[in-house]
Amino acid sequence: MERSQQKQIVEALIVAAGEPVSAARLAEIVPALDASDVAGLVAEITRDYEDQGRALEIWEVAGGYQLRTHASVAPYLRLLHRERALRLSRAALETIAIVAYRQPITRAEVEHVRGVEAGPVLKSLVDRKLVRIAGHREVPGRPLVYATTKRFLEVFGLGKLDDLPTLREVEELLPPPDAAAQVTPLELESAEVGESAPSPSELH
Amino acid sequence: MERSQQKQIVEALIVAAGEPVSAARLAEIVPALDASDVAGLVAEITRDYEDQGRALEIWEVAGGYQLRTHASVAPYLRLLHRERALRLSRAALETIAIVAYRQPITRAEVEHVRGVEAGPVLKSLVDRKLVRIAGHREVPGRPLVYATTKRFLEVFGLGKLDDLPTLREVEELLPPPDAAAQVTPLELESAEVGESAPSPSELH
Amino acid sequence: MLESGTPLAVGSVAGPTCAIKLSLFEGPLDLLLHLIRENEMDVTELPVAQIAGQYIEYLNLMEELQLDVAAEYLVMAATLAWIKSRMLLPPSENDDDEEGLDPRAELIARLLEYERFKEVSEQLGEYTREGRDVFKARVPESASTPEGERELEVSLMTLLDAFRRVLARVPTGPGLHEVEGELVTVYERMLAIMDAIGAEGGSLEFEQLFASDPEARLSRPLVVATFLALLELVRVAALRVYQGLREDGAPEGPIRLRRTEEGAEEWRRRIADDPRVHGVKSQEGV
Repeated sequence: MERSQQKQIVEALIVAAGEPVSAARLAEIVPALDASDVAGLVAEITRDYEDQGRALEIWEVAGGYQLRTHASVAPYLRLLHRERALRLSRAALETIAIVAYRQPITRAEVEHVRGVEAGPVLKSLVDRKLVRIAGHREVPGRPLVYATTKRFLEVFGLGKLDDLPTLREVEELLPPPDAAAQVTPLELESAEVGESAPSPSELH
Repeated sequence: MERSQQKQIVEALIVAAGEPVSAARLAEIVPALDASDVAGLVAEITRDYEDQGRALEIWEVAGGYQLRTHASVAPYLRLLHRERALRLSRAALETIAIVAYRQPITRAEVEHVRGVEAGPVLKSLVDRKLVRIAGHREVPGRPLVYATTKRFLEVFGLGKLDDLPTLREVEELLPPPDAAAQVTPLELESAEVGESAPSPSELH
Repeated sequence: MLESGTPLAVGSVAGPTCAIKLSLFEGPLDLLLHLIRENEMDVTELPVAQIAGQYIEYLNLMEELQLDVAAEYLVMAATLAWIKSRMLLPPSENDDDEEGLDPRAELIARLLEYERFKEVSEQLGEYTREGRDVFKARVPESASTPEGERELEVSLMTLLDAFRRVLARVPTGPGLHEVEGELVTVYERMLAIMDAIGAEGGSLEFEQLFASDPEARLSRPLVVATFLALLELVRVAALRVYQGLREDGAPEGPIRLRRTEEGAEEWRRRIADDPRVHGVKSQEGV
């Protein structure tokens, strides 16, 4: 099968899947495509988007590839999705960070770290599919334990849990400026993109 | 605003909308775009897809414009959808819920609850290793009984069957009913109406 | 409960030594960290006497402003008072088990732990976020997928939540195995739902489906059949299910059922054409 045709199918698969599609899965479906070649093919598609001046990018998140709109058009998309904009309060962000690093974790443990009630926040995170119930802890009372979801990785653009920023060691006095740990879109070297490169700090 | 930029935004909006976006809505969001001009702009995008040999098209369906994959790649897309572990057909979902909470359960009992034949669904769940045959019920006829599998637990992120939340726990996590909510379609929504007769937006 | 938000504009409070810049805090630990920072101290130094005083002033201020002081803040005030009293005592040999331990140790450890997560959550908050900064492609499954194969995008949990909430209200009567007396079919319930929606002018709350039934008849088989009928109706596109979305995108409020616009004849045809309904019909003779 010709490369152009493979590209066509890979793009269609990523577009239609919505959810991240892994390289292995793509290689399985697309004839004569090797898993090791998927990244290169996807990079070509992303470069095409750039050359054609389209506001689309393919990201590698949650263990797969996903088509996303470019941050530069976010203001228009927010108008479209006005009621859906994903806003997270400080309480929600702190709670999700604790769950992410300490999973599986009980509500009482979250409460101990934050020093405040965690029930309502956990509930809302479960509602939004950022956190899930992962079972019970086998201790008296069998409390529920919580863990993060694939959607959590997707929302924060993480490839896998290990891509979370490093949690500062208690002994360290200064946090390492480690925002670069976030997986960037497969825009390749963001230097090529210039002003349109998504830069977390600018986006509010 | 330049036309190329308008095109870029319109494409991003259609890609990310998930549901048809009307010309009026697009004109509302995109600066200096007239509703009467939307069709022309969309046609240009569709033509670009064709020129670039992409397996994408924008269709005009009831209510607006929608991105679709080209019929030529449908066979690959079917492979993609078939394997999605977390997406079960409604029949499968219902059946597995009944089995999970009532196991071990006979086929007749599943059928009684669902009011329809359960054989094919149970078989497909057994094929997919979500449900297993757990023996016979010691009653006349010795019917087979079904139970969930380890794979079922994996798929739903549960450590063991006991981890299925109890009724009370699920209730604790549910938000209190609130009458004053904006009505928006949710995931449960079925396929869009009017689907039977959409046509690719015309090229001018 | 205190929610984070915009700072409350209070410049200073009475007293020459304390000018507390008051914002709404995430909890007592957050407030303590704030006070420590204000004093340009290090967490590990934790000047309890000084901080405890400011902490109490803050609580008093909140009360003056008639803000609810959550119980956690009061517990922390008590903890601070206890630590303060312990620090005033000379090291005593009576306290066998805690000998030599800095009474502040546990609180310091908690503060450090909380601070780490606070920092990392701030970093996460600045990450490019799907649904805020970038938006994923959302394309409906290709029209080429036959209707029967089309899958519903809903998690087991979502569905069970709704289903089990209703089941919970039903008295635990005869189980599945003993319902011979009452044969409820999904088909009957499909028609009943459409009738109920019709009677309400085309739209109905999910809960009403079960509330509208004469109380005594609300049995488990009936609830199960009604729920399955609802799913079936969604499948044949006779109705759609909606729920409100909160500003942040979380589903909220009652689940509503709405009849699609094709009218009664069309959905009756669809129900009749549903192969699964035929299975039910043939059972009716049994």
